[in-house]
This record gives sequence, structure tokens and C-alpha cells, in this order.
Amino acid sequence: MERLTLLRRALSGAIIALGVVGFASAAFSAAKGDPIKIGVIIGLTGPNAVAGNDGLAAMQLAVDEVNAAGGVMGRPLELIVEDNEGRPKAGVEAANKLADVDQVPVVIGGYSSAIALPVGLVLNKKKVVWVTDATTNKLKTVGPYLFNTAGIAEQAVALVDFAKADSGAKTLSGLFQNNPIGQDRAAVSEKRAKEVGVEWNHSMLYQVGAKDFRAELTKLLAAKPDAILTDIYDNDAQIIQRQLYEMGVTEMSMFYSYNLSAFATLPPKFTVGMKGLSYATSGARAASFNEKFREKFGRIYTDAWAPPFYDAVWIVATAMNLANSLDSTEIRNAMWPAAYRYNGVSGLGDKGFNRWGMQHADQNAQASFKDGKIQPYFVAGSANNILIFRYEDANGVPTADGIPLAEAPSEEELKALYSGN
Amino acid sequence: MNIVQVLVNSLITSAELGLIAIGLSMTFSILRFANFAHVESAVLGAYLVYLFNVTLGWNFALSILVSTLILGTVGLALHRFIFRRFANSGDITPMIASLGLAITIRHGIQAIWGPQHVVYDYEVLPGNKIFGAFITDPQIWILITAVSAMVGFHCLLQYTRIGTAMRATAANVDLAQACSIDTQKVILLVWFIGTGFAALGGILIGWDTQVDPYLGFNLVIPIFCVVLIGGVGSVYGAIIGSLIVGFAQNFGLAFNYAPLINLFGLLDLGDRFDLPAAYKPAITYMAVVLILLIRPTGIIRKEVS
Amino acid sequence: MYNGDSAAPSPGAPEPLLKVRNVSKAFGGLRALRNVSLSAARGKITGLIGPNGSGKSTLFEIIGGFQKADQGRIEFNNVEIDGLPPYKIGHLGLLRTFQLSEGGERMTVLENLLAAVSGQEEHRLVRFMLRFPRVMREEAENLEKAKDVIQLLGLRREANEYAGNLSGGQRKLLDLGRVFMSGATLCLLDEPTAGVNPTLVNTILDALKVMNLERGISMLVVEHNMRVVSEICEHVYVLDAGAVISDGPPEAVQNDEQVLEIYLGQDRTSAE
Amino acid sequence: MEQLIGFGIYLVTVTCIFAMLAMSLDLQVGACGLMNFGQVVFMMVGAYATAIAANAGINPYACIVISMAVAALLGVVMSLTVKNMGGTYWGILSLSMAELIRLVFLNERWLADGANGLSVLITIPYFSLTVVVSTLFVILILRVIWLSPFGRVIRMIREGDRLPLALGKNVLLFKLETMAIGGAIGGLGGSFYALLNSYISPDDGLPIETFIIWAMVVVGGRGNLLGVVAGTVFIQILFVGSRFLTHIVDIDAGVLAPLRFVLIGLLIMGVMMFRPQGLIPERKRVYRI
Repeated sequence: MERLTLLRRALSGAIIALGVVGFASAAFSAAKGDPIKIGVIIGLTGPNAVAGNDGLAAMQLAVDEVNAAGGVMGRPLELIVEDNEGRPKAGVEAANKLADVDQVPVVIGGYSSAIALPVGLVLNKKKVVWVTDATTNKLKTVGPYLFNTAGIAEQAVALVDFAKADSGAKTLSGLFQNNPIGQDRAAVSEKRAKEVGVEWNHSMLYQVGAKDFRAELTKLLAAKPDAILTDIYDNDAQIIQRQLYEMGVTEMSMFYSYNLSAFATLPPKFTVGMKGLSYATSGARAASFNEKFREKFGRIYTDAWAPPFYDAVWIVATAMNLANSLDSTEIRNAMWPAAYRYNGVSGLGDKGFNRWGMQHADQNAQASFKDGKIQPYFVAGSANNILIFRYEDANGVPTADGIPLAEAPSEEELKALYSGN
Repeated sequence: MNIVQVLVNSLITSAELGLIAIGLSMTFSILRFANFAHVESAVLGAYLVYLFNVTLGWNFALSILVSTLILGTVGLALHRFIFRRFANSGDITPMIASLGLAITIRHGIQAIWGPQHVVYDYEVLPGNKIFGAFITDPQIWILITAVSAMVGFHCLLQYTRIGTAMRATAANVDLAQACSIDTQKVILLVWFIGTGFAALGGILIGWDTQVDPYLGFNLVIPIFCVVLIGGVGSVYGAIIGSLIVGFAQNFGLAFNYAPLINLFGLLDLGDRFDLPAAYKPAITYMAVVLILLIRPTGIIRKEVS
Repeated sequence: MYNGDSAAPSPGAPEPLLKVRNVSKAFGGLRALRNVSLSAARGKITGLIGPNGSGKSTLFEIIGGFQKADQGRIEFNNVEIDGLPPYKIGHLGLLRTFQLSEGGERMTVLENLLAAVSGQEEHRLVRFMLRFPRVMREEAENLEKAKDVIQLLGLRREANEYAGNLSGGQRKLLDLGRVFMSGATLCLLDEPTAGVNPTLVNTILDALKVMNLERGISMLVVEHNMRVVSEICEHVYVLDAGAVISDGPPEAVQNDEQVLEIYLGQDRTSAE
Repeated sequence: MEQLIGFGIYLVTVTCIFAMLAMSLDLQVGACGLMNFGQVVFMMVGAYATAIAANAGINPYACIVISMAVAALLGVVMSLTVKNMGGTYWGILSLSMAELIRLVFLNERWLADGANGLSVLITIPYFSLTVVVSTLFVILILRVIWLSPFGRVIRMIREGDRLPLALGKNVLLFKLETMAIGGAIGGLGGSFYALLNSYISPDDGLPIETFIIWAMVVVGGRGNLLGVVAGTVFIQILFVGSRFLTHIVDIDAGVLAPLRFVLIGLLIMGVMMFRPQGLIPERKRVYRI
């Protein structure tokens, strides 16, 4: 029931959004006037450089589209890009610069939670909207100017459920990167596994950027779990898959990934039968995003967060148009309705924010690799390959975390939410 | 746990660390400063092979040879244009200069080739199965190269005139000069061999894993740990250091500590207590702390002449 | 093997300042010192000679506490000092110099002298903070003292020069200057005139005499230059292959057959 | 305009904090010859101490004092491993100790929430002013230490242990005191860092931060407090100033970002090549004869 209404709302939202875009593009062929600047803080060098560059490319794609469709309030949108160098200190410096020198009303970026959190704290203090795709649970506490377009780690339960339903696994192991999101995912996965009666072997937390994962992989395989959950990104994906393959694992159907797109550019034999969750596989808009990305940059993105970044730019542009103002608080208040109506390329397109400005639900497509391509995957006996994670209580009623808001919460409500701070 | 596999993994890890550590240890003892750019020349070498092998389509072995020689020459150029002027500036100034150089090389590579990894034109295959353990051809090559390097450096240092000159220069530059050893020539040679060999190490690691701009950045601290555990200036020290780190990393994760801890009756941990994989980097650092506290100048003590 | 020890306390003589008894030391298979016994008399200059590698420097290292003897006892001023860390020995008033003057290169001559002032107290940070006025007063006194020493050593022009920029002889002088400043009662001088040009040798000798006669500082001097030895030393020990082979007044030792043998490089295969 | 001043105040504050860390390192390296490659651990531990104490509801000023005490204690513990270890050997040892501590903060979620780090939700009035005044105070204290008999002895230790030992100086104790003061100043900087960012995570203590602090000290001129401050300002200008390249050159941001670092690396190298002793080298103290 609930799922159907959700889908319906997403679809109607998509039609509205497309209508708006179509109308706008008819009205102005392209935006004119002084550009409206928004900031970007993302890792272009350092440990997250691959994800950062993919995310930036997706944002540039979105900016081009927004501008072609008439821009924001009739003016073109422009990104001021700052590198966070993979260091929190550099991220905070960039945040201060964007807020004080460039005086942008909105900053998009993130990826690494250890940087997204302090940046969010700075920007909240300065009342600048911070739209991030970092996913640690702690983001909720930062403040009313923080929005998240990629769900949070709680949603990792979806993969545990998928792996259990698909393989009937009795024991599970996990291979996660050792950073905020990896640790959160490991904790959530372990908790969920125990809830659904699956034995949890251990969580391997690997060091991002290392070149030698054989010790971890040998140990992982030695425990002989029925299925292995992985959370691998960037340049680590190739090495880990290659070292698995070299250790004789030529069939990967026991691996379930939180982020299948990390493996999209690898040789097909490294990913035979691998399953997992994927963002942008559903809907015409998502397909066209993939197409456009490939066209513009000559490659496919290898990072799950490229689509949410694309969405973030569109949501911000829509919010600015709705607010019809460059005042950051008004833009913030327009973020909820903008996201509520916007049809995204990540998830099923439903990008609504809950009271905390976090994604109210996470919709993933179950997918698997076939001939090196990500294909929809259907668990036996199910006609649907879409997994939706929502925050519900024991009776299946959505909790405050799971309810998307069509309008911004009132000031008092927001004040009460963050009164602990 | 497949103990043979752990053993093989340990050997490969040791060989990969040792390949670069041997050259670093040698250059460290003669140039007398911590050269942080040493490992970046390994990455540069690996990217040059990518350029020749993949972009230009050359033969793989030829690419390796040319790239190693080019990097050796780059080493000479670095000495001539940058590090020569630090001869009388102590060890801290050239160290920070090499840090600046490392930043430049690393990000220069990223600006040219982008942050995404690249791989050579080589078909990855499942490893050969030996006693139940998998080992691939590149890994065998790495082992062979590491052992040949070990033997080669030993012979170079022990049985050739230039090797004697190198040992003398490493022990005491002034004394070596007094014995009419052309220390400038020795230093040039060390730059050539050291940088060239680093490149070879980088290429082989890149062949076994992948090449990305941060290959060196992620290796530099473990390799310095290896060199100092073994003792600066000793090829054998570098070998022992890399064996210690390689075996500790692999066996440290594979080992079940429960019987050991329960044996002392301290805790009851059940029948299994593994070191969490998140602490794998800590194994190297623990080794450094323990070994240097016991032997403050590394395992192989530098002979006093 | 020579076993006599003429410096053994005889009833009437004053107690020697430094007593080394049966000290032995081996490095692996090499026996650097074998049962060495010697003593340095209070207020006198005692010489220690011997060919290169005879164990003189090792003996100094051991007396100074930088290395541990395998066996034997060392007494300084009636305090047993073997096994004490070097700084405690230095603090007791036994000060050594090094064969190749080392340390303090990037400090000026004056700073070197000021740093040598003994009495840990004013150098310690907490005391410095707590007793600031007193320390400042002492600092001024020490500076005056250092200026006197500089005058005495003829280093006035180099007073504000980095010690690392001094010539070898001047650094030897600086070593002596540190001894003056430290208020040591005994100093072990390791080749105070080695590699020093002849004019400076005289300056050094004068300084040594002033130290000994005016300040009453006792000395144990390792020296190769026999002219220097016979000019300043009252008693000389001869060390060869890690053992004391002879001792006595310089003239007597100089004429000792065994010593001649060593120094004139005669065939001495039969010695062992 | 008001916001530009705000950015200026932020830059001054963060520069002051790093100047403290750099001066603390300079006391260890420039004065005492202790090659501490783990300097950032003082900052990290200081910041964590503030965060943990603040979350326990302790008065902000008390938090700062606690941070200094904890970091000073850590300095003492680190100094106990020095013994007679050679410069680079102890450098790698101190780096290892720093990394071990960081790994504990990273992996133990019960201790300080693991990789997620801790938020610091306290502030002190006139924060930036406090930081600036503290920095001036630190400069004053270090200046006095440099000129004191204590400073003279540790500068003698910089050249080697043997001479000060022979002169009766308890070298280990001097090193211990140096590390304790260095730790306390580093802890103060770390505490301010946590208050500035309102947040601390293990990523703030990565070894790269240590090397940047080292660059500040050496580029500025080790052994000279003015030089170290100049070095901090220089490196800070390199890192922040180069951000304004985006407004000047029109290159794709993905290419400009690494090029920015190429520039930073070249400038660090250039200063070292043409001013090996740093921008403002150590000065000789001249007495009137």
C-alpha cells in the first residue's frame, strides 16, 4: 500500500518536474545575466579524489542542464569549486572562504563524513545551506542548514535483507572501508543480521588506499561465510576484486555490494555474478543521466554518489527558484518542497527530506553484474527488484525519520529539534 | 585458515616492501637524509611504463627497461639540479625539500593522468596453485626480482670496487675522501641505481595491483618503517625489516590470540580472538616501537669503522 | 705482565683523587683493557701515554661513565663512580674532554662556556621559573667569569663566533674553557694538543698550568707529545695493548726499555 | 565587508593555532634536536581531551587546562623512548606512536565514537582574541626559554648527547622537560583547534598534518620563533591563497586542484633551495665583551 502511494507520488513528481523544465526551457532558451554562484567542497586530491572528481562531473552536468533550462531566476548557475584535499582542516578553510569571501548561499559537497561534519558545523553557524551526500548517522545532529541527498547508514539493513532473502545465508561477513560510513555500515549490518537471525562472522575494516588486501581477503574467505557484504569505493575496488580473482574466486555471486557502480569500469571477469544495490538504474531520467555522463566525460562514473550529487544541484536550483531569493534561510525553507516535488536520478527519484533534512527513505535497485554490465536482479519469487528502506515502528507506521515533508518545518520546530546543540 | 596461503601472502608483501626499501636504505645511508620523494619516483616509473606499454603500445619488458633507465637519469637530474646544493645544509633541509618534491610529483601525475587507477596491458589470471595456495605470475616475478636484487646488491657491495667505495662513503664521507675515493661519483651512482631501482619496484607493484597517483603516498610510511626497523644503510637490514613487516601483517591477522590470552588466565575470550582487521596498519607501528626500543639503531647495526 | 702500582696509597701520601682498580673491558673477542689500575693524585697532573689502540680512550669512556667496565672499580673523591650515568659523574666534578672536540657547534664560544657552568639547578626549567631573580644574578656573575676565561685563553676575538667555525686548536682551548667554567676538581683531557699548531700549543700549556696551579684542578692527560708530557706531568702511566706496562715520573718512564720498545717500533713479538 | 573581516579573523585564528603547533615542534627540533615526526598527535590528543571533557560538562577553561596536561603527559611518555636513539630513528618511532594513538581513536567506537569523531559544543567568549593572546603568550614563554640557561643546555643537546653528559647535564631529563613543554603547547593548540572547528576526528591527526607543520618550521627557519611564525603564515598563505587561483585561471577544477598542489610543492622546494636555513634563519646571540 504505502509503497504504491510512494511510487505514485514519485511518478507524479516526475511529471511535474519535467513539466516545469519543459515550460522553463520553452520560456527562455538559456539563462542570461550575472551568474548565481553556489559553492562546492569536495575531495579532488587526496584519498577521495576519484569519488570527488566523479561527483564534480555529475554536478557540472546538472549545472549545464539547469542553465540550458533557463537557470535560476533567469540567471545562469555557476559552481565555485574548492578542494577539501581529504583533510578536515582544508575542508573547513574552504567552507569559511566560500561563506565569507564568495558569500554563496548554498554549498554542495561532502563524501567523507569526517570532513562533511565539521564543514556542516561551520556552514550552519554561518547560516549557509550545506547539501551533502555523506551518510554517517551523526549528520542529523549538525543543524537546520544541513541536507543530505544520499540516505544514511541505517539504510544498510536493506542489503542484509537482500542477501538473506537471495542466498538464504546462515552466516554473513562484511568487508568495509575503515572510515565513518564504513564503520557505521558495519555496525548497522551486524545489528540487522542478528535481528533477522543470521550469524555475523566479522566485519573486516580495510584501510582506504592500501595496496595489499590479501591478509584481509584470506581471512575473510577462511571463515567460509555464506555471503559477504562489501562496501568498496574508488581505486580500492580494482585491487580487491583482482586479488580475490587471483586467489581463485572467479565467481562472485556470494558478494553483495552496497555500491555496485564502483565496479562498473572493471574487467567483466572480476565481477561475474556479483550482486548488490545500485542507485541509478530505474527510470528514464536515470538512464538518460548515465547516457549524458558517458557522452560528456567519455566514461562511466565509478562512484555511487555521482547521481546524488547531480540531484543535489537540481534540488538546490529548484529550491532557489521556489524561494525566488538568494537568502540562504529562504532557500533552506524551500529545500523541503523542492525535494518533495523533484524527481531524481538516484533512488526511485523520490528525494524528499524528513524533519532533519535527511533522506526519508532509500530506494535501491537490486542488481547484479552480467557481462560486466549492471543488470536488474530479481530475487527468486519476487516480481520486484526495488528495495525501499524506510524508518518504521514495529507496526509498519513511518516514524519521524521516515516521513517526507512537503513544506519546511516551522522555526520553532527546528529550534526544538536542535535544542540539544 | 590456509596457512600456506598466509605464508605466500607474507612473502609477497615482504618482497613488495623490500623492493623499494632496499634502494631507499642504500640511498639513505649515503645521501644522509630521509628522501620522501624516493617512493614518488617509483610511481613515476610505473606511470611511464603505462605510457609506453598502453598508450604507445610498446612491448612490456622493453617499457620496463626504458622506464627504469629514464628514472635513473631523473635521479641524476634531481641530484644535479636540486639536492646537490644541500650538501652542507644538514639533513632536515633536504628532507623538507624532498617533501615538496614528493607533493609536486604526486599531483603532477594526477594532473596528467587523472586520479583514476590505470592498469597495464596484461591479462589477469587466477594464480598458480602451489600446495593449496595461489600465486600469480607477476607475484613470482616480484619474488624473483626481490631475491635477485638482494643477491645483486650484496655482490655489488661486497665484490666490486665501486661497492667498496659505496660502503666506505656510507660509513664516513670524509674518511672515504681521504682514501681518494671519488665520493661525488659514488653519490651520482647511488642516485642512479637508487632511483632506477625504486622505479622498478613501483612498476612491479603496479603490475601486481594497479597504478594510481597515491600509490607512493600510501607506501611511504610503511617503507620508512621497514628501512629503520632493519637499520639504515644495510641491504640485509632492509630485507629483514621487510620480512618482519610482511610476516607480521599477514600472520598478525591470521593468528588466533584466544589460547594465548586465556593461557595467562587474564581473560576468558572464548575460543577465538582475532586482531580486528582495522588494526592491521597498527601491526607495522607496533613492530617499529618494539624493535626500536630494544635495538635503537635497527636490527642490523651499522658497523663502526 | 707488569703488576706494580707505585701509586698505591702509601701511608704518608695524600689520598689520590681518582682510583682505578683492576678495570677490564672486552669488545667481543678484543680485550681492550686488562686489569688496569691507576690513580690520579690530588692537585697534580698525571699523564697517560701509549700507542694508538692501546685502550686510552676506552679507559676515558669508562671513567666518564659512557661505557661500562666488565669488571673493576673506580673511585673518585672517595665516591664509587663505576656504574653511575655520565651526567652524575660530571656533576661530581669529574669532567672529560673528547679527542675530537664534539658538541656545541651551533653555539657561540661564550654560550658554550655559560652552558658548562656546573650545578644543574639553574639550568633546570622549573627552578629557573621559580627563582628567576637569583638565576639572573648568577647569570651575570657567570658571564663575568666567562669573560675572564676568554681573556685567559686568548679567545676574545672569537667570543661571539660559533664554536663550529673555530680552528681545531681553538676548539681544544674551548674544551679547557669549559673545564674552567664547570668548577670541576678533576679533568680527563684527551690529547689536548693533538693537531694543534705549535704557537697554540704553548697557549694551551699555559692554560693547563694556570688551571693546575692557580685553580687547583687535578688532571689526567692523554698525550702523544712527549715534550708536553715531560713539561707538565708529575707521574706518567704507560698503556699498551690494554694493560699498564710501566709508570713513574716522566723522565724515568721515558728511559724505560719497554716504553722505548713500543715507541721506537722495535720488534716486540716476544712481548706476549 | 563584515564577512570578509570574519574570514580574516578565522584565518588569523587558524594561523595562530598552527603557529603554536609549529613553535612547539620548533622547541623540540630547532632547540633540542628531537626529530618528532608525530607532532600532530599532541594536537589530536589535546583536541580529543577537550571534546571528551566538554561532553562531560566540564568548564571550557578547565577543558583547555586538561588538554594541556594530557598532551604534556603524552610528551613525557614519548620522551621516555628517546634514550640515545638517532634522529630519524626516533622520528619514525614517534610517528609510529602517534599513528598507534590515532588508530585507537579511529577504531574504538566506545572511546570517542571511532571514525565519526566528536562534536565540541562549547565555546568561550572572545575566542579568537583568546587564541591570539595565547599565541603571544606562548611566543613570550618560548622566547624566555630560548634565552634561559635551560635553552642553552638543550641547544647543546641538539648537537649531540655526549658533551652535555660529560658536563654533568641530565640529558634525558632535559629532553623530558622539552617534550612536556612541547606537548603542553601542542595540547593548547589542539584544544583551540577543537573549539574552532567544534569537532575533532581521527582524520585531523593524519601524518600529512605533521609534515605540513614540519614544512612550516623548516621553511620559516628553525631555531627562530619569528621565523617559525613567518613559516606558518607562508604555508598558510600557500594553502589558502592558492584557493583563489580558481578566480584567476580558467581551468577545469579537476585539473586545477592537483596543479595547485604542484605549485605548493614547488614553492616549498624553492624556498629550501634558495634559503636552506629558512626565511628567517636562527640568529646568533651576541654578548657585549
